[in-house]
Amino acid sequence: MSLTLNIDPARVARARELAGRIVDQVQPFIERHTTTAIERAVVRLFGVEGKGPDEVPLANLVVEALQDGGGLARGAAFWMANACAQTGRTPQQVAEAVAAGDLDLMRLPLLPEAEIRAGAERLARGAVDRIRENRRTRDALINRYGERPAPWLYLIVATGNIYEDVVQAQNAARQGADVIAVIRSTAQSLLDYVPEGATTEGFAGTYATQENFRIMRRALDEVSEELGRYVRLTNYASGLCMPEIAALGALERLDMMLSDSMYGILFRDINPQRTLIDQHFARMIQAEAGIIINTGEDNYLTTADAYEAAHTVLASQFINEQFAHRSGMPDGQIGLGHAFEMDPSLEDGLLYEMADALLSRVCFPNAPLKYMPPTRHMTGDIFFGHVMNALFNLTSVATGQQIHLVGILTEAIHTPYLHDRFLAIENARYLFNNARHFREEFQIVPGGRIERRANEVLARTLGLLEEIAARGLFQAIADGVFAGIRRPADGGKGLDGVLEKDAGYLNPFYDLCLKGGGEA
Amino acid sequence: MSLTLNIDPARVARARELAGRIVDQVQPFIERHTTTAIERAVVRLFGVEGKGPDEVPLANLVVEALQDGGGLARGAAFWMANACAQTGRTPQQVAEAVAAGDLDLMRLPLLPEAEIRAGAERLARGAVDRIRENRRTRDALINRYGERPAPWLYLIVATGNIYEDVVQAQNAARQGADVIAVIRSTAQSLLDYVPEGATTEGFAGTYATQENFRIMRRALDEVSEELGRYVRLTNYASGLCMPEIAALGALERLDMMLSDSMYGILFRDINPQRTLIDQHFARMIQAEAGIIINTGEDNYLTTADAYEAAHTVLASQFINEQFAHRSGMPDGQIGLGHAFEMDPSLEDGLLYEMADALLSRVCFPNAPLKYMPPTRHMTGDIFFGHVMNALFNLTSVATGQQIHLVGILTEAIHTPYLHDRFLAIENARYLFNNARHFREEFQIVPGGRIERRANEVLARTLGLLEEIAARGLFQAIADGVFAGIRRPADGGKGLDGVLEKDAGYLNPFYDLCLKGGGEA
Amino acid sequence: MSRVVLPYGDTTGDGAVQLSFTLPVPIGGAAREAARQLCLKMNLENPQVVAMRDLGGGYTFFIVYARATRGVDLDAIHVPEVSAPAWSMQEIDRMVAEKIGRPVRVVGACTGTDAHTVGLDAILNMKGYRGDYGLERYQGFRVWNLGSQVPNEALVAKAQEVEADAVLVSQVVTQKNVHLSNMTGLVDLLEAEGMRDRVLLIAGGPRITHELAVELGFDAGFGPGTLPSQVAAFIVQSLLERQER
Amino acid sequence: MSRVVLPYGDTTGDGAVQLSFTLPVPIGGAAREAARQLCLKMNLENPQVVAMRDLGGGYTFFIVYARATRGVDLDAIHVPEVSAPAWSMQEIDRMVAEKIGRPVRVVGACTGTDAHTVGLDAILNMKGYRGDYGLERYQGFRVWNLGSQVPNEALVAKAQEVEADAVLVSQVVTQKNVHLSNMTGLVDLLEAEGMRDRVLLIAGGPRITHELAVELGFDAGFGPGTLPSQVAAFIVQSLLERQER
Ligand code: B12
Ligand code: B12
Ligand SMILES: Cc1ncc(COP(=O)(O)O)c(C=O)c1O
Ligand SMILES: Cc1ncc(COP(=O)(O)O)c(C=O)c1O
Repeated sequence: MSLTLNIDPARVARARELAGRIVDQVQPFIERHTTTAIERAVVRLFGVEGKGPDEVPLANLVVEALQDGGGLARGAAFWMANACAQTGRTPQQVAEAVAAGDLDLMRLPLLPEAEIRAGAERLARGAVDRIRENRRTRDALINRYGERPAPWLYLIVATGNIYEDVVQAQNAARQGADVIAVIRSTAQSLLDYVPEGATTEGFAGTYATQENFRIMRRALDEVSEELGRYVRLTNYASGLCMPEIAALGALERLDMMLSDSMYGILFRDINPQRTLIDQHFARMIQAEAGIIINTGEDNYLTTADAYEAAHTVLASQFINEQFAHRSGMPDGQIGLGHAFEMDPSLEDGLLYEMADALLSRVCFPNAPLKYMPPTRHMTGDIFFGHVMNALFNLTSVATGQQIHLVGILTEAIHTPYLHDRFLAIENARYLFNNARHFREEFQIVPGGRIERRANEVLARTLGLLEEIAARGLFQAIADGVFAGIRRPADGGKGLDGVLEKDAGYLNPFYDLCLKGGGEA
Repeated sequence: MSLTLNIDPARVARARELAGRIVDQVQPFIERHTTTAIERAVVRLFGVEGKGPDEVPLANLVVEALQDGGGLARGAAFWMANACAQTGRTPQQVAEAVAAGDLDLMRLPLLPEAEIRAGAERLARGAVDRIRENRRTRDALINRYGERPAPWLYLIVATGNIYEDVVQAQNAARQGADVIAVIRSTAQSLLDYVPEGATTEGFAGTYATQENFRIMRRALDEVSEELGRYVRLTNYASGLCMPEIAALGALERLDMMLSDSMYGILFRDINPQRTLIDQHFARMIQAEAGIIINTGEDNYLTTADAYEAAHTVLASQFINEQFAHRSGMPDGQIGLGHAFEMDPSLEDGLLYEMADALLSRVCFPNAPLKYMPPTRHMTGDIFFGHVMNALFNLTSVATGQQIHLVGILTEAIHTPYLHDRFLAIENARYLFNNARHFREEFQIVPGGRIERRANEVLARTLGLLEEIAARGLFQAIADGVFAGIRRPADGGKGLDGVLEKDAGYLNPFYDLCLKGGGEA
Repeated sequence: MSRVVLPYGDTTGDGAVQLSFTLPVPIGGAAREAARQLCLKMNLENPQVVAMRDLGGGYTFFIVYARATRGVDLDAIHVPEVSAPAWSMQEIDRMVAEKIGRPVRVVGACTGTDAHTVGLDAILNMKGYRGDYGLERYQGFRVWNLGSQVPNEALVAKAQEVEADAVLVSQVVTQKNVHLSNMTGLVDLLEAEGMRDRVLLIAGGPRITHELAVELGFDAGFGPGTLPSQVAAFIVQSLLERQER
Repeated sequence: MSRVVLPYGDTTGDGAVQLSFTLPVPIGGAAREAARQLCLKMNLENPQVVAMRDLGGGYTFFIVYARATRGVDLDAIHVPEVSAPAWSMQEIDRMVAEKIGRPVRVVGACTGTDAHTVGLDAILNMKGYRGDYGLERYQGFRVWNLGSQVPNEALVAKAQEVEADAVLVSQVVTQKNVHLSNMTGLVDLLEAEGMRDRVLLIAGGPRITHELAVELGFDAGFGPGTLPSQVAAFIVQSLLERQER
């Protein structure tokens, strides 16, 4: 038996149904469109890597050329497949030729459509095979070492230099980390390209690049072997390059990715249409790769009040789940985010945190929930902060969370120092072990504060979902329903990268991944 | 409703019955004897204060004179009452004359016994009146300010200098302390006299003296007024002077006292006979004064393993309760001690701590339990220690403890600095508030780890009590049943202060306090 | 005169200080000694290594208690402090109505790549902070809150457009001192545009002190815990002073 | 050669140090500046007061992060370390039987008013410490554990009486440096009795280091985490060395 809430399943079902309706309202719009980022992702999946003149990545050069030439609405796959077939070159060679100005994709004669389609599918299958191979490698390693017990200790590194990151990450793993997140350089989500190569200079984080992914994956595989347990790697996909970074993560065997349009819309002012279209493709690739996505609902509570706004988190989780399902993602990969962010001066705050955490658990029984530590109410008082983190750790193990972002006592001061991480892990491990079977030993008093709180949050969630279903998601976002931030559907960054698909649009990945193209 | 354990009341009753039997076996021995410390207490209660030649307290000089003269077995009250009546002087003047060598109490002619008894009773009544007046003052102040909610925050000060102690104590009160304990100078329990006057030099604590009690009482009354809440004062009575210090505490309105023979026997090697006799008188005075006593079972767990030895704590609590009852003390004043001392690396340690704490709660529903923080497993790692204290704080509020000795992160390093106390109080207040109604919101799963643990500890307690009842308490102590420390009945310090009462022994306090002499 | 103070543990003058740090030295006696010597180089006396933890990879974490020996002379300390009168919203609004005669115009932004709007919003949004209303709620203020990630150029353009009386900048991210370059960049730009004297320039954020802000060429800086009314009072007071000149 | 190291936060050489302390100064801007200046006097750079808490009564608590500037030269560090071979109980017992030919006699006590017996018991009692058996369990040792609060005189008398090879002293309470006077007092007494050269004198406790013990005239000192077998090995090794001389 384990700690649970007495919640009417019919109300949970109703919430899910409403979220489904909300997503179905925008899904046709999403599927009618593509974006520059999706097309670049296709190019990258075809194996294109590296930079052209002026440090611009080849993927960008190819897609810009198509966009300028007005051909992008047919899909980059269409032109690339044609070019490869016509020239007998690899996609990489084709891209390099485009970059050098030696080749104009749209000037080449076109093969019959069926041949182009077949060629594109062959190229795509190569990528999908590599992605599936990564997945098998991961499964084999986890099989060999054994899976880690939940909650998984998720630790961040953020030195800005991939090589320092490796030192910090390997040491964090030795200290007990189950998951390493490499924090990205500030505002990378605003870049409309993915930098190339190994990087050593970033602000408050390290650029997400294919080479950096590779370096860190290798380092973690090494330390996994040393420790005899599989250390997971995660990075951020959200932002203007979500599909591209998702593709790189799939190619380089990342295990998890922060991947959520809502985060980009609200906190980075990315255009809502753009990023929702991007997200559909990104999650599809992640689904294929067995990558667990992490959503960003926790961030709402850094801006809005955690006690008041809990229902916005839950509503958003329901919506995010539906979006993920539309990308073919199973529950086991949907790491919905939530957070321990109530004001520490709140009477019975611990009980309410438990109520909220249990409620997410009950509503999404098969999702590997991602639980975020106190950040907003952390101050420079590292002693007090360390105790807040202890209660967070307790709540996590007591309510059965899966992915546990380890709270760090210096949260309000700097990105973690080596020993900050050590102290934080020690705190979490102490609680997880010292309260290991809390879940099995306690029951919640029926009709008490915890149950009442959970039911109230669920009621407000239902109300909110009804409202969004009535207004439409784009309007709700424009009205500031989430985190109190208003984002109109035609505002923000990246709208210029959205385009309606042509009738002859070609993107073989949709067929391979979504339509029965799953694991053979 | 509140968190509780499913424990068979018959087994608890059985434990109590066994403890009663154990105590009844030694009680006649106790009542047949008196000690130099008890007689000095009588002298002090009669109002004698101050020092004679060679810095020796007047109380000691008087009692030594009687002991040397062979008259102590009749009781100091007998000689003092006779002398006062014969000379028309106050007890203070009589004592001063004895000290000066001007008066030999045993050379004075004796009044008829009835007159002496009446005179002694008059003197004693003066003391009892003052003690009762103190009690009324305390009640009135608490009434005025309102009682503090449990758990009470109990904080120590330990500068060695009473005037620095005042600064620390008042600041601790301002920071939230409900109870201030002035730690005694190391090994004062081994002194066979109570020092006099205000003191400014002590090792790791400040001497317990009547004047220091007064100074601190005044300081706390002051800050109580400033804060609008009654701040309790506590000090240590245990040791060779237990009855004397108890008397001084009663006279100077201390609110609590650490007062436990078992502590002195085990940790200070004080002779078991001596201190059990002393304790009977001391607790009687404390009962009269409305002073809550604190017992020292927590200390067992600093030496023996807390998981293994929990039953020795519980057994000792049952015995200590019976001893207190024999001194006329009601449950509401019996602050039985226990502690949160399990190895932090123990899986499910938090659950076992909760089990033990609840078990004490269930066995002694009306006792103001005193709960001690982790000390033994505290190290110089103040960050980890601060988290251990958080779990202790949680357990305390979750299991309804009354007197909460606030754990300090620097426990393994030094007696607390000003800010150590601040951080510790903040930790405790956070937990108490943030988990305020934990008790009402959770139930324990029947038949689970917590319940099984509690039942097992109770079973072992019953076994141990059976064994002690069979062997006798003195033998059990000699055999090292408690904390693994062996103390033979005729070993240790202070046996030379024990003497059998004469048939004509006079000590009016027994009558006034124990035999229906309660509050008029 | 001089009033020299030392840290206080439990006895006046005891100098008690706690430190923690990591050294790139494998755990052991030499590591302990290295930690001790490091403290001696900080002019600390009697350093006691109370904890030593192995971080792996040849790094060791230390917790040390020691005694500071060199005190600070309080009389030699002169900190520039923001002189914001303790006026209420009502008082401020009345003062603006009576003495300025038009609403005060303020433009605020999180500049550079900083996306931490919570602090700026605490000052500007209706709702305010800890029960103290934000500037939008004042009758005497008109507020343009540009939000996050605003380039200095865009901020200056907006200030010019609305003829702002005050420009409010929030800077939360301080890594690699990015806030310093953002802030001095803004001052340079305002000067280049010849606007520096026409606007009050105010910064805020968790690592901003008045002293730092003034040093970088701002008129004032506000740190953690700032209430909107303090900022409003400072602005109105400064404008009134300028009027009088 | 010299290998100078600085504290490490997240970049080699960053010098990152955390401090906390209380100043007898009321909370405010001047207090913050006083805290900063105090850190400058410790040769720290860029001190950042990240927390400032009011303790009442005119005291303020600070948490500061700063950069140490003066590194420590690892090559200049020479710590005397106890050279205790890593022998097992069996090996030690065999060695005593073969090379000493009689049980080693040790007397142990917590001296002065120290009543903290747990540490000494960890070394002497059968049970031992962390799975390592105590000296009583060894065939090659005879142990007299005098327990707590033993005056130096009583300890010396016992050592004389049983012709002890080694005297073991535990000191846990260090307030007002009471351990130092207890320890030097014992050395003086042993010397006065002409016994100092005939016994191995060993100290232990949470604040005891080998260096300190040697400085005070002991043969060895053992700190936190000591295992009984280390002490046994040290004793036997030292006795064998003495035999050889
Ligand atoms: C909430 C938060 C976020 C939210 C922001 C949401 C939002 N809408 O603002 C999100 C999740 C988006 C976020 C993202 C990031 N964050 Co952030 N975040 C925080 C957090 C948890 C709280 C900040 C906060 O809201 N404080 C509450 C407000 C009220 O306090 P305040 O800002 O100090 O404001 C007060 C005063 O300073 C003053 N004030 C502030 N501004 C102004 C302006 C004026 C004119 C005036 C007069 C006064 C004033 O008045 C306010 C009220 O009193 C802090 C950690 C912490 N606990 O401090 C990290 C923190 C600030 N973030 C940090 C980082 C590194 C990031 C990222 C860059 C991480 C990454 N690499 O991805 C990203 C990117 C964001 C970016 N580029 O700016 C670091 C900064 C490190 C440093 N010192 O440089 C911190 C300290 C966390 C850490 N330890 O790493 N973050
Ligand atoms: C348990 C304990 C007690 C128990 C002792 C029970 C007992 N039978 O020993 C009781 C409750 C009686 C007690 C009382 C007091 N205590 Co006390 N106590 C502690 C506590 C919690 C744990 C100490 C311990 O057992 N550690 C575990 C052992 C295994 O570790 P260890 O001693 O370091 O031993 C290891 C090594 O050092 C070494 N070692 C130790 N001795 C020896 C000897 C030799 C020869 C060798 C080779 C090795 C060796 O080997 C051991 C195994 O590795 C500490 C706080 C803490 N967490 O450290 C306070 C502490 C030691 N106590 C303290 C104080 C002040 C007192 C009192 C004086 C308080 C008072 N004024 O009333 C009293 C009086 C006692 C006295 N006069 O000595 C202070 C000392 C402050 C200081 N630095 O001076 C401490 C630090 C708590 C505090 N913060 O105030 N205490
Ligand atoms: C879902 C999600 N994506 C991305 C990010 C970070 O993105 P950025 O690079 O914009 O800081 C976060 C930060 O918390 C997040 O929660
Ligand atoms: C019941 C009791 N009495 C007395 C003391 C302290 O006495 P001493 O002065 O001997 O250190 C303690 C210490 O914990 C105690 O628990």
